Amino acid sequence: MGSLDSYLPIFVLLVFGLLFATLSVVASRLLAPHRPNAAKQAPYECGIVPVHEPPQRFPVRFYLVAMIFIIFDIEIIFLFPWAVIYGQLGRFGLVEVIVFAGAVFLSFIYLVANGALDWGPVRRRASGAESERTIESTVRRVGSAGGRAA
Amino acid sequence: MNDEHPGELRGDDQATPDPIGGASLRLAAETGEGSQELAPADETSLVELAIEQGGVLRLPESDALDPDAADATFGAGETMILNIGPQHPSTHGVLRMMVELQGETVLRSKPVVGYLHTGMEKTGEELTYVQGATNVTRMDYLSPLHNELVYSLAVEKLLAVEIPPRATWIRMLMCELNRISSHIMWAATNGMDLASTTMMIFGLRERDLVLQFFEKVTGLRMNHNYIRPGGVAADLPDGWEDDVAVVVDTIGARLKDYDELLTGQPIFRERTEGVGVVSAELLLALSATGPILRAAGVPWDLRRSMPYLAYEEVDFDVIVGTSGDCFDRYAVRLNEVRESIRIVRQILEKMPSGDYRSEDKKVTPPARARINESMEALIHHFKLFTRGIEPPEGEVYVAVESPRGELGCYLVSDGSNRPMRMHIRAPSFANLQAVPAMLRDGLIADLIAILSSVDPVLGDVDR
Amino acid sequence: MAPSGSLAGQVPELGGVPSADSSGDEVFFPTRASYVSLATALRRVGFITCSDLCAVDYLTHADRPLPAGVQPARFEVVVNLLSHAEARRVRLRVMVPEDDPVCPTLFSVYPGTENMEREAYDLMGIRFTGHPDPSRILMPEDWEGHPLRRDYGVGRVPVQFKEAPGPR
Amino acid sequence: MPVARSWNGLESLSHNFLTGKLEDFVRWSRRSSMWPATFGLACCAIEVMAVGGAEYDLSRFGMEVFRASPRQADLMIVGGRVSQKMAPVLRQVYDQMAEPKWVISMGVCASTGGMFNNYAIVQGVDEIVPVDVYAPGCPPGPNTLLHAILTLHEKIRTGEILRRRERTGAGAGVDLAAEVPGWTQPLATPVHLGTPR
Repeated sequence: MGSLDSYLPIFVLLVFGLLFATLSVVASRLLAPHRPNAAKQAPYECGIVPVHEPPQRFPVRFYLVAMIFIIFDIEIIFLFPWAVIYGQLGRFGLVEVIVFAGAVFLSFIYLVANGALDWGPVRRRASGAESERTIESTVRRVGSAGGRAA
Repeated sequence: MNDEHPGELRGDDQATPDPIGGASLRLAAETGEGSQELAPADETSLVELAIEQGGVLRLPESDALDPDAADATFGAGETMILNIGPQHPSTHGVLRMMVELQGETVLRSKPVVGYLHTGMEKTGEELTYVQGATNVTRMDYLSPLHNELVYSLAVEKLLAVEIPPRATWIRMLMCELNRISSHIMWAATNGMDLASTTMMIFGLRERDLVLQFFEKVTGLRMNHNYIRPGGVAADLPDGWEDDVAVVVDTIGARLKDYDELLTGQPIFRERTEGVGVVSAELLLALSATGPILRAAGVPWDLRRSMPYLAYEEVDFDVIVGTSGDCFDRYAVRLNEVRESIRIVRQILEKMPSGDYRSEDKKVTPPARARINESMEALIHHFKLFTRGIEPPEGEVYVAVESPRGELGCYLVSDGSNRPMRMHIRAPSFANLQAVPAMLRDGLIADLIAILSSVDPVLGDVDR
Repeated sequence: MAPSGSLAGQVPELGGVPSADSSGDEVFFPTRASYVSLATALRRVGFITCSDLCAVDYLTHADRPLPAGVQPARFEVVVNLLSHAEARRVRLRVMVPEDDPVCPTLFSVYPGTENMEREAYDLMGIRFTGHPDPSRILMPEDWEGHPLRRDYGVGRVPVQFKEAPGPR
Repeated sequence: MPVARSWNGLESLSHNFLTGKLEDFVRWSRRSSMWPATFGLACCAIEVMAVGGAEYDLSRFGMEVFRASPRQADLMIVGGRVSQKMAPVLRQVYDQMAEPKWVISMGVCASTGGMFNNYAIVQGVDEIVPVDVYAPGCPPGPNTLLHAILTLHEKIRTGEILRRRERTGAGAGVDLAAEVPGWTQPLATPVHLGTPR
């Protein structure tokens, strides 16, 4: 039984979670007025009743970004079990996680190099290069002495 | 009015039963604007397609628009027509931008306006000249004093009446303070649009200083009806110099806070640098005026080029941008606040004494106290507030530099006590035409930054 | 600032056009036929911006002061051109008769007049031939009539204290 | 999906001591965290922003955030003149707001059409949506608007607003004529100002 009570806090957390979820759903179902009407179920488009139906197919770029997120998400999940016992692993654990992180970082560099992360059309930089423009440097003043510029 | 596609529900051949039911059919008809909307690409004419894609203009040759420059084969994949509609946090009022998107890239856009049309030009024909300022002041609600100024100058030009110097200088003082409060309100909403709520809180705090001074002088925070034909409604309260000095010093000091908050911030720079670049030639062709024209490099400011009131006697700089993108418009407006502060300081020293409105009995009512003394004053007072002013026949166009650009008033008088036609040339109405051009192959996020940098006030656009 | 040399010298097309001086501004009265070519000529001389275009209804004030050679008509399209170089304004007033409220569009010369012409059509009912998007701009799509015309009622709702007549 | 039977939530429960306390708690929570929908139209919208700023600070009353989407908003402050073209849009946004919802008609233009008695302006937003509190002024100063908001809060906390809706049927989406047989909307009695009856 000894090993069981170490799971007690998780169990209590689970109960509280379920309790809170059901309580709020039931309370809102019971107390809040529920008056569905056609407009409420229609999609909200800034006050305009939608006439054009949204397209079914979306550009692939959105899918690419989702994939990139998943790569790094899984990387974090693998770190959790490592984090629990990294004390006993000692130096071997440290080297191993650095190698693992390095491999994932390599894919990150590949992604950035291929421009997966810069989104949309290339930014039309103004004439100056990556100039550190400030409020003063980007304007010129036509004083009254300047009279009517041609 | 073509009615090929009245607002029936186009997607009625969907497989699933129509979730929003018959009621929405009627509603769709009411919120749909038919030919004013962005029609699908194959139903729009080539020239209109070119306009919506950013007005492909080749100016040197006489034909301003080259229809076949519009690439009609765009949007190969599934595109989405979206409403950045009337009720939207960042459209600065009730502007409805219809955009056609491919992913997040905007292919073409079209502003649909009219959601705040108040028929003010019709009401203007119904009110006498004395009442006209109350109607006009509600058009551009961020700078009401400029509307009153342009209306009063037009009436005075019709009447060919001279107003005393103190009235002219008071008008200049109030209009410059109004320019400061309008630009600060713009900086606040521009910051809020680009996700800096601190800028909103800063901006509203400073703007309230100016509004409290307006309330002290004119009695109201907005829609003052303070500048009237013939001068101003009331003299400045005594001790106004220190109030103005406090307002101007505080705002002058706090401009550095805005600068530190926004200019150095990489997010703000990424969202504004190189976004919405547009050439000065295109803006001139689209009749755009004001800060967005000056940001594109054209040093055109009516206060300097066609001076009115007493702008020749004050020294100030016209701020001109270099690259014409959103960052330049931000820089031009913040520097213009500093210039307006400089003007206000000079007005503090040079404010003449004397009458605050003209003594011509036909134009301005006599002082309140004299009414119960002299019968003649009572008659004038009564005639003015019932019959009003009767200018000679004629038509006149006057323009002033409002914070958004050239604000003009075209008055036609037929000799009666009501204007025959009162048309206000709204700067935002013309500036809004430049948005599709600025949006050429931009993103949805750029649309928000560009709309905010053009600073349209929808009361001004729809009148 | 006195205009630098009268315009007629620089712009040959202005020769025959009747002109007037209304409180300091130069006003020309081209006919509907010569209106666009005159605007193009003015643009070549330096009037690169059309700052304003609006329509006026002279139903109740037909006998207004007009220079010789201009027959008064009910509608007028008033165009304000602006020259940045000379800081000068010129106004063109084009007569548009009541029975045929049509006027050629200025869009090919000044693209900025696109919305202004749509507003003139929407509120006054003057159709602009050759306009790329001849639809309403301010009023709802299904609105009948053109509100700014003098014979269109204000649409005032009779108020309890000030019984103002007027169509609902 | 068939439209479910309309359920009036709190009001449908039979009232006793237990539900009484529960009602007070629910009403208190509704009043204390009411999120306004940004429905700024014209000049009054600028005053609504000023009230949201630091000087008059609407968030002292639990209205911290201006929600752009009607789904997450409880209160619609109609700030400005409502044009004929905007009326269906206003009704659509109002319908899409989640229950319970309230409306403050801010300024004389929204309340009665104000100085614009002409073809373009809807003479009073109560022709389109049921209004709970009218804020006078053109534009109402921030203090007037705060007073209007606090009046609404008070009416909600005391539950007086629900009683009024049941009587006059001007409630949000409560179609009394359909639910109570034989009930008709009482005509607004003409008000004689100035002449003491």
